[in-house]
Amino acid sequence: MSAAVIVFPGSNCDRDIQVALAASLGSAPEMVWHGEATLPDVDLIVVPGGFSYGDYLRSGAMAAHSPVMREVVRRANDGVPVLGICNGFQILTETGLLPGVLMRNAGLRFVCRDIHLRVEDNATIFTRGYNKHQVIRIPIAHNEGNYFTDPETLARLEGDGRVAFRYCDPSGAISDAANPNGSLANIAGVLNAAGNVLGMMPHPERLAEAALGGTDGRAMFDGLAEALAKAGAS
Amino acid sequence: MKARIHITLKNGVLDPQGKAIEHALGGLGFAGVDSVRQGKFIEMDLAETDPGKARDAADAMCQRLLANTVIEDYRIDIDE
Amino acid sequence: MKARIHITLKNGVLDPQGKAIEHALGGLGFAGVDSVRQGKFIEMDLAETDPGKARDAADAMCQRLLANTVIEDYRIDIDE
Amino acid sequence: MSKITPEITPEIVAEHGLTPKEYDLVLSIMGREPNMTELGIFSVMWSEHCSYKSSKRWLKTLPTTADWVICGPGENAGVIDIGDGQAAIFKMESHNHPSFIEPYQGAATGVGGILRDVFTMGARPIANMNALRFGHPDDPHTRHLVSGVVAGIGGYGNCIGVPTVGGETNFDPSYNGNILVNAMTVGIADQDKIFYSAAAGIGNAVVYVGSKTGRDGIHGATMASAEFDNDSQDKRPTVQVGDPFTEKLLLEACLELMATDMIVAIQDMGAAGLTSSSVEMSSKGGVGIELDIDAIPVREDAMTAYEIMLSESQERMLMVIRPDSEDAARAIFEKWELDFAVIGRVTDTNRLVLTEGGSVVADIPVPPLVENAPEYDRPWIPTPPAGEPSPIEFDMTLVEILKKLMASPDLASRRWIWEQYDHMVMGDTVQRPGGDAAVVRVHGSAKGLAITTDCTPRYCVADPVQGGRQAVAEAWRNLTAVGATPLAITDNMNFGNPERPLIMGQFVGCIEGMAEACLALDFPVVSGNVSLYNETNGSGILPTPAIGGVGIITDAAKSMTIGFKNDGDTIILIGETAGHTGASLLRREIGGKTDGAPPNVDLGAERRNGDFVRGQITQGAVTACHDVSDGGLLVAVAEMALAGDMGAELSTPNTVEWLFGEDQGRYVVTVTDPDALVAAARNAGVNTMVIGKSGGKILTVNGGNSISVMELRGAHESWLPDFMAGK
Ligand SMILES: Nc1ncnc2c1ncn2[C@@H]1O[C@H](COP(=O)(O)OP(=O)(O)O)[C@@H](O)[C@H]1O
Ligand SMILES: [Mg+2]
Repeated sequence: MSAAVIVFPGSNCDRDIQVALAASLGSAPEMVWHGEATLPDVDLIVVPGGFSYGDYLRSGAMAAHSPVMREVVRRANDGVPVLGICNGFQILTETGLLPGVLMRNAGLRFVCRDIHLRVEDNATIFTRGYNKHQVIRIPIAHNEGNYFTDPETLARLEGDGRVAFRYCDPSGAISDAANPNGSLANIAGVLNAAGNVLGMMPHPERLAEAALGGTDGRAMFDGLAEALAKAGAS
Repeated sequence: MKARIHITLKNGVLDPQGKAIEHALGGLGFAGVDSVRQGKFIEMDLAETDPGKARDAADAMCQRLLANTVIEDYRIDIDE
Repeated sequence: MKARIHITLKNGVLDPQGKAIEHALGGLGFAGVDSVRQGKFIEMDLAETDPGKARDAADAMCQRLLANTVIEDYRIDIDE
Repeated sequence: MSKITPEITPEIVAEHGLTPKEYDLVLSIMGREPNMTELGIFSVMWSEHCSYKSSKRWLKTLPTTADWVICGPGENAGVIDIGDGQAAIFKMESHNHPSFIEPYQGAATGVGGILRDVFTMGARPIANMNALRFGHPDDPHTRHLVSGVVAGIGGYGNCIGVPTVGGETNFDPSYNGNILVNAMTVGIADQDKIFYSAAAGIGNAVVYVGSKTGRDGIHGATMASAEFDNDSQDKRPTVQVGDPFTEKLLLEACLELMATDMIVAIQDMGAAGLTSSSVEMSSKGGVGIELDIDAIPVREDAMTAYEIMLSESQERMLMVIRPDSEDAARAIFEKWELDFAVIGRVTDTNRLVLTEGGSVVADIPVPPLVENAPEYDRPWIPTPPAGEPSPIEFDMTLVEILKKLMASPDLASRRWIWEQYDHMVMGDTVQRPGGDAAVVRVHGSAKGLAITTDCTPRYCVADPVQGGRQAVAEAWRNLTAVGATPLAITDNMNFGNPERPLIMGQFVGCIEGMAEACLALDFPVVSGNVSLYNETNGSGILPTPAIGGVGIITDAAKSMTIGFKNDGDTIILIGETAGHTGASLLRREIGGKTDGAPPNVDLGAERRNGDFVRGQITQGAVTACHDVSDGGLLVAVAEMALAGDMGAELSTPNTVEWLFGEDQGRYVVTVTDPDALVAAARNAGVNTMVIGKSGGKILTVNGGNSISVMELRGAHESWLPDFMAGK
């Protein structure tokens, strides 16, 4: 089982996700520089958080045009699992792999804190480590996490069960008060139609170890490791 | 020649910054201010000397990078 | 009436965004692009009906809130 | 500024901040009249900011050594041994004046600058801190300044991906026209991979890397050394704009190059840019440097040598590299898409020589430029002793007082601030903001660094010596409270106009108190920064010697936190309580006055109590720990209740003085076995008092008075967001 983490100029959660994945996969993912035109043959591709190109112009916009992203898109379309976290989510929307955009937080401020998420669907390779509607605690840290899309796309996402996570309160209730950034329908993460691409604003890699204050993120990577092992074995 | 590009949010797309500005202006005592929208304004020098080609180039830049056409419209002015 | 306000960085002030955009455009194969500068564009409706007064109000808004006059210049267009 | 103007008039000399006497010294060093470029170089090198001319004499009296100090003051940052062949490298620096003029960019570039000071020595930055002082909340500028400064610090630190893990924030009218923005960075390096700034190797290439040079912040260094007057807001000096993305690239490129053995010396371009970096490299190395002005990457047309040498454009570094390493070094910087230019050579002349178009445009002997820099023994008078504190009058219950204090500007929760900082990136933040000290793990190991910044300016103004002592002692106490062993400090000395004897006396007094505490606590100063002339229209700031402390903890995961943990744990107060209310928050917030002497800091008791508490934490005998500082005992207990979301029942002497006095050297701990702790304390000669038990959701004081944790939280959490929202 192998994974690759794409590193852009300005990525800064690349090492964090590398550490978290290594703990669950048993081996460290390969770090791939954005300028590469090819990708190693891996079972999972992660587009990490950070500020690729400083988030200048629009978060994710410039990174989406990096040479390696053409290859990421191709692999994603071939069914390779792709996980985009925070800036990675922004980049995946800019490439068109995921619908919608991440706009400036409604509060107009960067927000770094633990929030609660409701797992909307646990039948994906990314969320199989959770129960359906499980409430998990995971940090966010972003300035542009305000998910927006047009009504038709939203209806399609909802209809197809492609909303992976929603911001909720500790009891699991979806409310405006629990929405940290103004996201449409409290959306914190969405899947592509085939279910092999997930983008999410929260950072599961930041609470994947007890010493850092929580382990709710760990289940995602453990679940992924299991799913990929199974897929590899079959 | 110079290209001047305005990138604005499409109608119907919520503009949190515009809202915040409107609110802040109200707080400062400016009355009668409404529908504030904030966009981007990008200027650049182009080596191209043909206005038509310059516009086409700028248009391609907007399509590919400068604007996110899911939420944004753009307008290009070419200045000789 | 409508006020259209352009806010741009003063000459000589570093524009990291413009620099990065220029670089990215080069990477996308757009040649001959130079001096890219990014600014803001703000539109608003004003209840005021006198163009002179509308301009004065917009100017006050720029001074007090919209522009950071330490590093930015602004231009106001009033549209009737 | 035009090209080389031959005529240097007294006005031009004065504009450059040089006194006639200082200019005479320039003439004698040069043996001729300097040209404009040379004058500019003297001017910035001899500014207060770069030369420390008023403070040097006193800074020398600070203790700077210990077995674990690898490099004390004098380099870009201080270096201490943290075991396993690793070093912690850290420093604090001010960006006060620029932040007042343009809060976002001023604060952002302050963060960028201090990060460079740390990574220029070979360290990967692992944590940022910030010590902020703003004017009175009612001052019309305060909200705008808080908003801009916090956004700027976050904007830079978040983007570059170094967690901002803590800091401190005060509000006081004395800062209305002079806010303080002190930023601190801590980094980690291998001890055998530390880089210094002394140039060496005659003929070696001098290399410029990073961003291009523009006309940013020219005269920034002299601006930071001049008093403000009402015109300054209109003068609008060229402000530097930060580019954190480029800094991130510069950081990665430098660390990549540092992993090779190509670098001989490296120095960031901070205040006074190319001038101070090249002078420093040449002076430290005892060599000369020759620079070709035409080779320097510039961003604007027609820049003069004067402008290029004085520019404070950000995100730049100067290096001397080994022969034959140019191509390999260039390849690294090109990969990171940064400018890389060989701009000169190391020479054996001990002179800084600039050439432009093939001819020499400046030629200055470096040793006298550095060594003969003016140094002043400014007249000073001690602050007169504060009298007996007057009685305070109030008509409030204990709990009402507590609630009011918890919602007061200096005690209210800073969540609004730290939530704008990414405090978790890099995946090693074990204790986030909100506790006594942040704890950040050393990546790949179990050990952690504890980091804090502290200063109580209202004590410093009432009694500078006591205040200086207290600032150091409080930093030491905060590190101790998380279970760390305090190792060393950096400081940022923020004061008013040193040409006024009373202000100079504050400086001298604070240094004296700091030195005593550093010595008594084995807590040496390894780096620091001085910011003087923080005055507007003749009224100075409170003396503010901000202390940044660093300590080490063997197992970061076992660091102690302040929140109550268990129903029924016993709460024990450690240390002596006399009920001292002089210069206290109680006096200011409830009594409406600021008189009286600050509490005495008994350094012997401080050490004894702290060593005892740390020992108990290390043994696992303690379930929560918090030091007692601003607001006294009841505030400390309330903070523990909020952090643990758990109430307590207290039984103590029932006076306001006892509950809100600010006697020093105290901690509150909770334990499951009180007898054991009390016995151990007795053996150690440490005073203890059992004061209650934790549990429930209500804080009850001596039977009658109680308040729910929820109500306390409301008061504590709402002040800052409400203030910022204009409520
Ligand atoms: N208050 C102080 N206490 C101890 N050392 C100081 C103090 N102020 C400055 N220093 C030391 O003097 C040197 C020069 O400081 P500074 O000019 O601020 O550094 P830089 O050139 O990196 O900005 C540094 O090594 C710094 O640590
Ligand atoms: Mg330095």
